[in-house]
Amino acid sequence: MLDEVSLLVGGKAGEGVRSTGYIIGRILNRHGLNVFIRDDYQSLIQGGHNFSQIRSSSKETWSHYEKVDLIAALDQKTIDLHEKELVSNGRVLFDSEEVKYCGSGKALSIPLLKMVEEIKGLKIMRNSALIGVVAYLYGLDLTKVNAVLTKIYREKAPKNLALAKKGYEYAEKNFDRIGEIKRIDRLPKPLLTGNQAIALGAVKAGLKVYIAYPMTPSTSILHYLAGHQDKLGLTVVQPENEIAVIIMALGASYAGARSMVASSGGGFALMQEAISMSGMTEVPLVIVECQRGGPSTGVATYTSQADLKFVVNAGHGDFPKVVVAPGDTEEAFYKTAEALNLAWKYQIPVIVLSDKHLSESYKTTSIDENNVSKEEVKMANGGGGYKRYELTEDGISPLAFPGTPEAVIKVNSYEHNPSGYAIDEPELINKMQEKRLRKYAQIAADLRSRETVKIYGEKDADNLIVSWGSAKGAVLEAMKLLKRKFKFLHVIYPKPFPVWEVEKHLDKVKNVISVECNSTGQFASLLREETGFLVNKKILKYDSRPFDPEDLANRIERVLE
Amino acid sequence: MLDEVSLLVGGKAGEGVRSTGYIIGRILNRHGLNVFIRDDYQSLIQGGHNFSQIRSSSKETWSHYEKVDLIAALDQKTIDLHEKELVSNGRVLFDSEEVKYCGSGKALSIPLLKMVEEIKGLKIMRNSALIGVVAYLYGLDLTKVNAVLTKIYREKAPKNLALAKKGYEYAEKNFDRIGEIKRIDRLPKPLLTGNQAIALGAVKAGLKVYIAYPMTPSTSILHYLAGHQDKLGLTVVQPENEIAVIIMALGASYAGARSMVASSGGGFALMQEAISMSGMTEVPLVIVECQRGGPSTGVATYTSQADLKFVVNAGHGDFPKVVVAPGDTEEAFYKTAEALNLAWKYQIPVIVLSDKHLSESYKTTSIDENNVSKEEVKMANGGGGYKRYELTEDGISPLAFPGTPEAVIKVNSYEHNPSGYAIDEPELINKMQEKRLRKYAQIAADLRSRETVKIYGEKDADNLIVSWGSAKGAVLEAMKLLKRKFKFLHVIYPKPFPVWEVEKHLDKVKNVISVECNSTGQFASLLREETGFLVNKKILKYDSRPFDPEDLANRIERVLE
Amino acid sequence: MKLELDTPAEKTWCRGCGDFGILTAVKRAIQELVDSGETRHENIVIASGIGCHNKIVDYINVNSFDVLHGRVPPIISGMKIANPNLKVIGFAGDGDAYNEGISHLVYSAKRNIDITMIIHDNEVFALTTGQATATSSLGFSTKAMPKGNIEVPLNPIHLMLTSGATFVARGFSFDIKHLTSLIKEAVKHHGFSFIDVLQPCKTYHDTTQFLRERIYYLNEKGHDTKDFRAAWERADEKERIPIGIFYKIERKTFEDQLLKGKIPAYEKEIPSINHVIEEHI
Amino acid sequence: MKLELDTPAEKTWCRGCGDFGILTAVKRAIQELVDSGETRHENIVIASGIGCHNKIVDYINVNSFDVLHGRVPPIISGMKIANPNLKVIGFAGDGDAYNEGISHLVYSAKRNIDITMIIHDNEVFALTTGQATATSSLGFSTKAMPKGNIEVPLNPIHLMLTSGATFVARGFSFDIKHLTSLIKEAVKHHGFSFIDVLQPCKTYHDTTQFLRERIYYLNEKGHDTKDFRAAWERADEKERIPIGIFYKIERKTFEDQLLKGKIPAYEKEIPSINHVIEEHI
Ligand SMILES: Cc1ncc(C[n+]2csc(CCOP(=O)(O)OP(=O)(O)O)c2C)c(N)n1
Ligand SMILES: Cc1ncc(C[n+]2csc(CCOP(=O)(O)OP(=O)(O)O)c2C)c(N)n1
Ligand code: SF4
Ligand code: SF4
Ligand SMILES: [Mg+2]
Ligand SMILES: [Mg+2]
Repeated sequence: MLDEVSLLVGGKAGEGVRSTGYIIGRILNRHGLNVFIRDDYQSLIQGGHNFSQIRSSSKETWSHYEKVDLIAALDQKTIDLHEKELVSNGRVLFDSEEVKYCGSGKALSIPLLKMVEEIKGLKIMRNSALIGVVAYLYGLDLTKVNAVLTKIYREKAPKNLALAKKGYEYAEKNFDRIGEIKRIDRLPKPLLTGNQAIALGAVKAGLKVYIAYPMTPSTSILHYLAGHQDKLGLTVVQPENEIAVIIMALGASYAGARSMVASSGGGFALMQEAISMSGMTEVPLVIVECQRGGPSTGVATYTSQADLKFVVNAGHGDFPKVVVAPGDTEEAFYKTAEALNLAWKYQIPVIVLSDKHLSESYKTTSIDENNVSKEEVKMANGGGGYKRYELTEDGISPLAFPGTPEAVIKVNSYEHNPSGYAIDEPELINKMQEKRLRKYAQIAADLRSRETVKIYGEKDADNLIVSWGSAKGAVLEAMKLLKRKFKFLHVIYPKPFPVWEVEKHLDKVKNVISVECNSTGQFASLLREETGFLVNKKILKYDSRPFDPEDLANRIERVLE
Repeated sequence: MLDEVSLLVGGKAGEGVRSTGYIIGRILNRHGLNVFIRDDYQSLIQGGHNFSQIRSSSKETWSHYEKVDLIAALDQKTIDLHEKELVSNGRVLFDSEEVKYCGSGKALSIPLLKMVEEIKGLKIMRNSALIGVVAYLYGLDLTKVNAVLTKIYREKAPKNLALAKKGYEYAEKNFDRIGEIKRIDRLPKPLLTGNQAIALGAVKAGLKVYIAYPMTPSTSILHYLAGHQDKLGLTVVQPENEIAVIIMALGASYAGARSMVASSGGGFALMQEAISMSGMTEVPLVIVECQRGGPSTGVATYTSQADLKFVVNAGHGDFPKVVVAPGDTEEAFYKTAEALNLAWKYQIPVIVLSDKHLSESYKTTSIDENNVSKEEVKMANGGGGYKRYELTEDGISPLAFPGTPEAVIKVNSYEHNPSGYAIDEPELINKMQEKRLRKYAQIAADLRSRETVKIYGEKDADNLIVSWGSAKGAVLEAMKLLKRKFKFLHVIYPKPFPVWEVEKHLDKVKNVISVECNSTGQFASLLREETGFLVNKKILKYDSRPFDPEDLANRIERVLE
Repeated sequence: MKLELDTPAEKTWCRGCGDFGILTAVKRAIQELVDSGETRHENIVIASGIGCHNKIVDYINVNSFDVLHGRVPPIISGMKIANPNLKVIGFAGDGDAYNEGISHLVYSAKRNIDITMIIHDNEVFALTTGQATATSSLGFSTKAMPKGNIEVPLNPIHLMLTSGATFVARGFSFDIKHLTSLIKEAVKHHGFSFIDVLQPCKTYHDTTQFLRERIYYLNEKGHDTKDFRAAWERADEKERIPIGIFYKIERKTFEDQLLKGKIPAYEKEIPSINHVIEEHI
Repeated sequence: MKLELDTPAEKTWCRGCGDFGILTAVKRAIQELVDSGETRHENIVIASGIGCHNKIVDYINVNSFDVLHGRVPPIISGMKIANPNLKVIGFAGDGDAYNEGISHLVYSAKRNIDITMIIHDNEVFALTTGQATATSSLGFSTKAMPKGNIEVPLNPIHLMLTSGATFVARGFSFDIKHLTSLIKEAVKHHGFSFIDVLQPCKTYHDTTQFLRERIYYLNEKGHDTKDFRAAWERADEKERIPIGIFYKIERKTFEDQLLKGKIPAYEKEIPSINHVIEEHI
């Protein structure tokens, strides 16, 4: 019985690598197992080298592993590049007609193309035969393979089913099983990417208008929401550029529809002026920022956590904003919903900070739509004498939307009086500035009853790991590999920074180790800004790849030496 | 003998208030005195209420004072609004035909309009008569008045001279002098705004191309450099928007001309994507950010220091940048020159952070053009085999410009190899990221030999004031008024933060008081981020007005109680 | 019913500024549009960019959004998408609309989204004390270009015709009666409507006299507003300056096609996502 | 002399992509321009936006700047202003030039700055896996708009004519000979030159066959390239698709007027500021 499996599917862009990996993941998921898939691809459409790293286990799968027990190679490059990642008794599965292998692993050569020819299929269909082989190797049920293929290929399913069967039978005849994965008895959970979870979370908090301009790795939110717009009651718009995106969204918010936008660093950079305006005008908005390798155009299809301080300090001037950085798909769902609720409750911009690794990796995810709701906001009752920026004790002025009889809703990017007219007078400026900033206290109080950090590991460990965002997955996996005891503090809200939670963990330990994917230790620097605490043991990764749990475990060991 | 004078000229926009204030300042300056002028005006072209606060002394004048000994009122509003600022035995000078005054101050009523009629002048010329009166009141030389008016009005001077004389003589006949200002015997220094000093400093470090889109309070750099383009050997361009501005400037830098751009918070916000690109492509640029009241459109013609953290964290991703925030006109000159030199030496974006108060206030300034130079940069020798991003020990790759025979200069916003071709490979990404970040160490080392902070006051004082940017002026004046002893640490470089200088001052004192013009204490927060030090005594001002020294002194007293 | 359209805000435009004329015309048009039942007071939203023109939002007692420099078209487009029942009218300067925000203007026309854009075209960045804009003429000298503007001016009518605008007009800020009727027509037009208002800036570019001498009414002369080429050519005229509707056609609007009758701002129900989650199992 | 224009960078375009044709044409044009003495190898700078098209800068061994999405016109304009001796050629996608960066394109034309813009117009955002751009046709269905595009496509030739471009052409990426000569003409043109290259995207919008069947040579048919209206009308054609030069006139360039012979990049002298400081005393 296998406790867990880790495999890699590789080939050229355009050869269906990603969907093959995804289908294998779905099949594993259908067996009640947990699955994590990381896709690695370049900024090109055909050629290059793509691969999917799939990990599955009966236990929670927080991350891919670089080490794999099976490589399924659609091309030679896959073997050349990844052989080093094979475990000692690992296997290499490949199309006998296109690839050669004579390394130390066990070679599983299969005539995939011939199988395709036999049924007069297209070359791309060989992936289904390969899937059949993989299913056999891990002792998976062919009926579940068929179910997934049918769901995905619909009218094109029959040929793919036939090929899966061929692959399965060929493997049965020629190979030994790698082993059978230990199954668990439970209904399968959805296998979601972070971006899908973000999209669905937003919907459950009342999203009605989604506006975006394509930019990797945020584009899949656009595709997903556009593809589901009818089912989810949404209006989706793709305007001329990112500035139009965010301004249109603010127009929609002003007019009474909950709206959201997304981009990556470069597009988010173009939205700065409008974010400051959202703060000043108190028109709510959720902005999703999916980080990629940077700076600038950077490494467009790879990951990074290097926009943290840019995002936390987004927009000129002082105004309240919130930044939430989910660490996994589940949090992506719940925290995006929370982001919308906070934005509308406090009439502020809220940024959901993700990255390629979270946004595009798949993970078996627990989602209960009943656990989220569109929370109440302070609405004006009746329109007469309405003042958009009424001075209130909590800083929150009742909302009203155009169309409300007798209410005249005047919103102003210039400093304004409670009615929304432009002003220059120092006393009023003070009042309005203070009114807006009073909302911070409300938000902080509100957040105290929400989950702003998560604690994992041993409560009384001497060593504390601090991290944020998608680095969480590798940290949790690394902890399984480490002999020493660790406590792990995962901060979900970079802003307002939950000092009330964080500070109580910092001085009780001997070592504090920060883990993040950037080259300057931005989270460690934020931690110091907010708590004064200086992290000396920083583990940084900035090659645009996420952490591998084993490598991370080694680095953690090393910093403690 | 008067040690110093403080007066206010007020009237409607369009009535020449600012130039009257400026001319009075120039006349005082011509007497060898120091002068500081703050202009207060709104975002409108005619009407409203403008005023200039002029302070002059034989000693250094670091700031205007709210309290004045003379109000020169061109309209009634000036008196109504400012009477409260008059010292106990102050005087109020006004046009007898337009204004009434019967307050506690001494009323000096003058028939300005009648004087204008007598010489068949334009109404706006009455300001010259008023200037004549002011000259008499402070015992200034009419010849110097005439010299200034002649220089400014050229062919229009005669009528203005006549009016100045009328005013002077009328005053001589009807009023007592307020007193005679103590003169000093030295050649007059230039009376410059921060923006003029920025412009001139840039020129002395080799500025050849200036590109900008108008935005208060940065526009005067554009006007000044455009007005002097021939004298200063400059090319000045005003493109379609701020994004074009910064990208064009980067194109000019790439092609071999030192370039600079400027804007205020909103326009600077639009430049974020390009700033990150400057970091990635290593194409140098100086960006001047003149802060104004914010957030968003904010309080367009007033001041603030609330963009600090936005600027320090400008641009997505990790890349080296420098932020320098001059505290007065003299520093504006020298530090802007330094900014250009740093940008080109290290091939990075350098931001000069100013604000309305520094950019538009006039101050008698010591400038010696021989103290600045265009510093040497590492240029490639010969073109063959040129690699734009050659990996070097110090992280600086030799520069070359297009047009160099045999050199092929490839610049890339995507991550790249040493030759400038796009790459995705993790090892190379690491190398390039590290190469760029190595420049930080060089910059920090370089800055150790430059002035990154200034220390004022008593070396061994128990109380330390920390501040930055234009707040410096009020702090220095306030220190004169305070009985306790203070040491004052003025930080000129927000990034890289000069911890090596700052840290040695922090723990030797009993109290640390921060002073800045924003509502969240951004500098105090930066200080904590960089040093871990928590400032408990923050003095913040966020009504978009700069500090008044007396008020600040009171507040300093109060926080120490 | 006489609407209360005045506000407590003090008017800070220069004496003689063309913006006053636009303000009067807009208020009259709003009154008449409400009177005629075309819309209701609470369903009108105006927006402005940044510049002298932007003060207009403070002077009219209706819903308003004073947005960023250049961003008027997207802000009102967003409103229209969220709630197509709103009548949204944008005011922008020439600098605002043709310099900083030209991309949005072009795209709004291309989309034929049912918004109205009224441009206070004084051929100058006025509020920033007079620099050349897209429409400034060659040689126009300013503090930022003391040697005079070296760019040929943009022809806004041509730009809008090219971009696909379905209602393209020109007004004159001192012909209030005519402008009022243009604004009414523009707002009633189902699709993207655009009025370039020739607006003398007393302080930085006083064209009052120049314009008064040259202006004539395009639509009195038998101009066919469906004729693209005629519209183009009329917009080329320089000796005499036509005001009125250059072009007006019907084309499907963006929001009709996008929303198909839906009103996002009114949709309060939160859909279950279970059927979508099913797809991921 | 045969220039070494190839580079070590591996080509990662899809098989059959129109970008290959553009690459070949550009390299040939560069060779011929250098051969003819029009410019020198080291004085050529190419730049690109972000998209599939942008890889072209990696495939040609000349000075290059891979700038941000949409920002090709200002980056090469800045170069031209700093050093008018450079021949600057910009490559941009349709998404790049007509969506994100349309403002810059319009202004470069308006200014008549002597730069060349070559648009890889595949009517799709290709690199981001296929969304509708400005030039996508009505109904074009994508993952971001599964119900099809609801915006009428922009006509780039019309846009450039309206904006004041002095050289407006259309090429076809698979007619390399013709495209080479267009590029040469464009680069030689003293002023803003623009070529919209019809570029089939094999993967997301394969128009190869469609175009091959419809294309004809505009300039073989006696088209007067000085005739604005003829250019406009030819650009309206849809049944058959003309390629060639639509419009070409002479007009003073921006940099000639701005620089008057000066070359900022070569000016090494630092002026004394004492005479300016004098003004402030
Ligand atoms: C992003 C940005 N850039 C620049 C400015 C500065 N600014 C304010 S008003 C203005 C000019 C407005 O000109 P126009 O739109 O023609 O309006 P007018 O003042 O002539 O009515 C500018 C450039 C700004 N507010 N925001
Ligand atoms: C500011 C910004 N927004 C979005 C993107 C994402 N992006 C990269 S390529 C691309 C589309 C390019 O389309 P096009 O210019 O037509 O080029 P093609 O790929 O078709 O050659 C986009 C939107 C980006 N890089 N920068
Ligand atoms: S400056 Fe010009 S546009 Fe502005 S208010 Fe005065 S006259 Fe009107
Ligand atoms: S996706 Fe289209 S444009 Fe991009 S390389 Fe492939 S064929 Fe060419
Ligand atoms: Mg204007
Ligand atoms: Mg394209």
